[in-house]
Amino acid sequence: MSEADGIARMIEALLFAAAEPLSESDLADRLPAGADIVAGLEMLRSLYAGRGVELVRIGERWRFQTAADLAFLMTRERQESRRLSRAAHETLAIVAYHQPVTRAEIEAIRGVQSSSGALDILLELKLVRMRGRRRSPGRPVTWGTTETFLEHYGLASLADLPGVAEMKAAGLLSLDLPAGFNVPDPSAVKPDEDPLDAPETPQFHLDYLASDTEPT
Amino acid sequence: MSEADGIARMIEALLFAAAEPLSESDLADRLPAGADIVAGLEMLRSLYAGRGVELVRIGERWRFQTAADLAFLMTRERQESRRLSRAAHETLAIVAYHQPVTRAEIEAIRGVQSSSGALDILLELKLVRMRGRRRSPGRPVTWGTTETFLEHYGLASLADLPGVAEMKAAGLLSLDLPAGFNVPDPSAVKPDEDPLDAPETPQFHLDYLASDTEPT
Amino acid sequence: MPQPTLDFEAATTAADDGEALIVDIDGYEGPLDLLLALARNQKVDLLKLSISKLADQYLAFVREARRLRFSLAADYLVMAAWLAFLKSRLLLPRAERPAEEAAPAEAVAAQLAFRIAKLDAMRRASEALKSGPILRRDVFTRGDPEAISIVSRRRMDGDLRGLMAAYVQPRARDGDRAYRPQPMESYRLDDARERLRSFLPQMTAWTPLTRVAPESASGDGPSRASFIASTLSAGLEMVREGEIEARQLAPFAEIYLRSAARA
Repeated sequence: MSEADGIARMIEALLFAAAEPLSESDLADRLPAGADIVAGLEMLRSLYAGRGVELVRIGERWRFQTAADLAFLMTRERQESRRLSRAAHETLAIVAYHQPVTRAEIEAIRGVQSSSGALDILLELKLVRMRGRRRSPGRPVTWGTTETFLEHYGLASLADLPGVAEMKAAGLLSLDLPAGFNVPDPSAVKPDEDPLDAPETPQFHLDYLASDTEPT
Repeated sequence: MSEADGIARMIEALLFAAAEPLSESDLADRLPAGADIVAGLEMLRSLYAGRGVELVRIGERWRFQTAADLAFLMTRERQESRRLSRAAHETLAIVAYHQPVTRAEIEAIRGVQSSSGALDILLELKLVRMRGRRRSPGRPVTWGTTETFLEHYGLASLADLPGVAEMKAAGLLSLDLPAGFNVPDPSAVKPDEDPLDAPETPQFHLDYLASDTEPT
Repeated sequence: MPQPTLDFEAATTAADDGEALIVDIDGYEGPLDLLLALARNQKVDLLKLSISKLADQYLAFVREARRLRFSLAADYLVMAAWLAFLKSRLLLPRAERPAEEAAPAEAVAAQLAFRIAKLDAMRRASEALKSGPILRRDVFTRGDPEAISIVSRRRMDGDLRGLMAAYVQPRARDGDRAYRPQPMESYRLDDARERLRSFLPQMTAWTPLTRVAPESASGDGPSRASFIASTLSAGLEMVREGEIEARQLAPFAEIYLRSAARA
């Protein structure tokens, strides 16, 4: 590599990393004494000519910028919000730990009236799904987490969700928690749930409850 | 200009403009359908090889960065990052080379009783994350490194950790320590023998297991 | 089983060899760290370490530390005892070793050497990571990314810790609210019995239990389930007393009652 090449390399790195355009004297301050900055800039300009990124001079200063004809690539995407809202995050956590859980139960735990917006967002992100129906009056839909949820959090199974011990170890549980605070085991079998498509054979429990609403 | 050249140009512009590394699917979202992104990246990589700015792969994503040998020029851009303590850095190395690894295993390798402070710091810096749980008694949480870790140390993948292949070949990364390995565990002292001095701190392993089996 | 003894003579020899370290116990993060420092002093492949020599060095160190009245943490002393014991076992002739000995002393020594080598490897790895090209120290990304934001969409924020925190927040708020279960109001057995008895004259044919039990009043009062359960209990008592008969055709099928005293 020639010396001129070496200088061009250094200018390239400096201009790339700089937070604002640099003048030739800015560059001279940071390069070895006697470096031929004009030649280096000229070399870079021809090297980048026609590339996706070009070296341009703005007044007395130099900067790299993307080629003007590629502007169409740059305007399309706006930053998408990747962060879940607090409500959605809390709802997700409750679904994860308490599944199968109904909307009313989520609202009871969160102490708020409405959770459908949060559930819609989570449903769209494929983090939660409808699991089935609770065997209780009104047969409310129960919610649970998806495979995507497990993948995102790097969990092999629901049994791998951190429990109380880990919450304590992470300093998340303060000492003034209500006595008897516990975290349900989401992998435990919950018998009071039906699949979403109701079974053909009614069960005693259902019959019994159903008889409640039958005209007599 | 060939079509492949045109794609390389677009990728170049996108990666220059991006605030963080982009994955091949990020690029695919913005490029014309059917663009050969792999070929474009390869073209750029060889084009930039040896220059002041280089194209590198970080995990599954790509970024331009200044050449490492020009670090001496970058005095103004350098940000003195918070220096990790020796304990924290060693813990980070153990997590990186042994992941997924439990806290007890980290402590066994370091030969100390406590590593939670170091893990907290690394967690806060987003260098490590909880990965899941080990399928062993007590189901302890396992730790691993993050994308931020790869970005910070400029690693294309975990296989690029310095010396990892040699350590693996020498069996140094095995977590299956032989039975008599946990010396000087006082509990390994023969029953008819009094230890010189019982340790003040209870065995971490036992503690941890006990806390995990707490009623929930 | 011999009591472990501190081999002070060998320790002194090691110290006289000029191999003892300057005693600075604060510089070490526990016995294993100290052992690694001593082992590095031997300047051999750590896997070929002389554990016997290492034990001497360690004991010399501990002895010196105690002479200087450093208070040594218990684990340093436990390690000293263990090393002294291991060394004595290593020195024993093979034949004299008790047959029931679980792990041969050589194997245990090799494991210790391996463990030291492992810590050493991690320490070197830590150094290697630190000396590599580090972002914003050695390598730099674009200092002025262009105004439009192009961000990777592959990643979504959120990790397990965040999930745990999100779970704890509402649950902690939950603690402020006391849980007061509503005591269930139940239909009294005596009432059920009285009602059933009043129906007896009309119950000459099989009558479903569900028709006999009272309908639940809207709002307060016992639930329908309680009405049915209490009526059934009262009915069974009356069956025992011979006042009525009951039958059920299949498990979980409707239960029928009729008066036993049919005209």
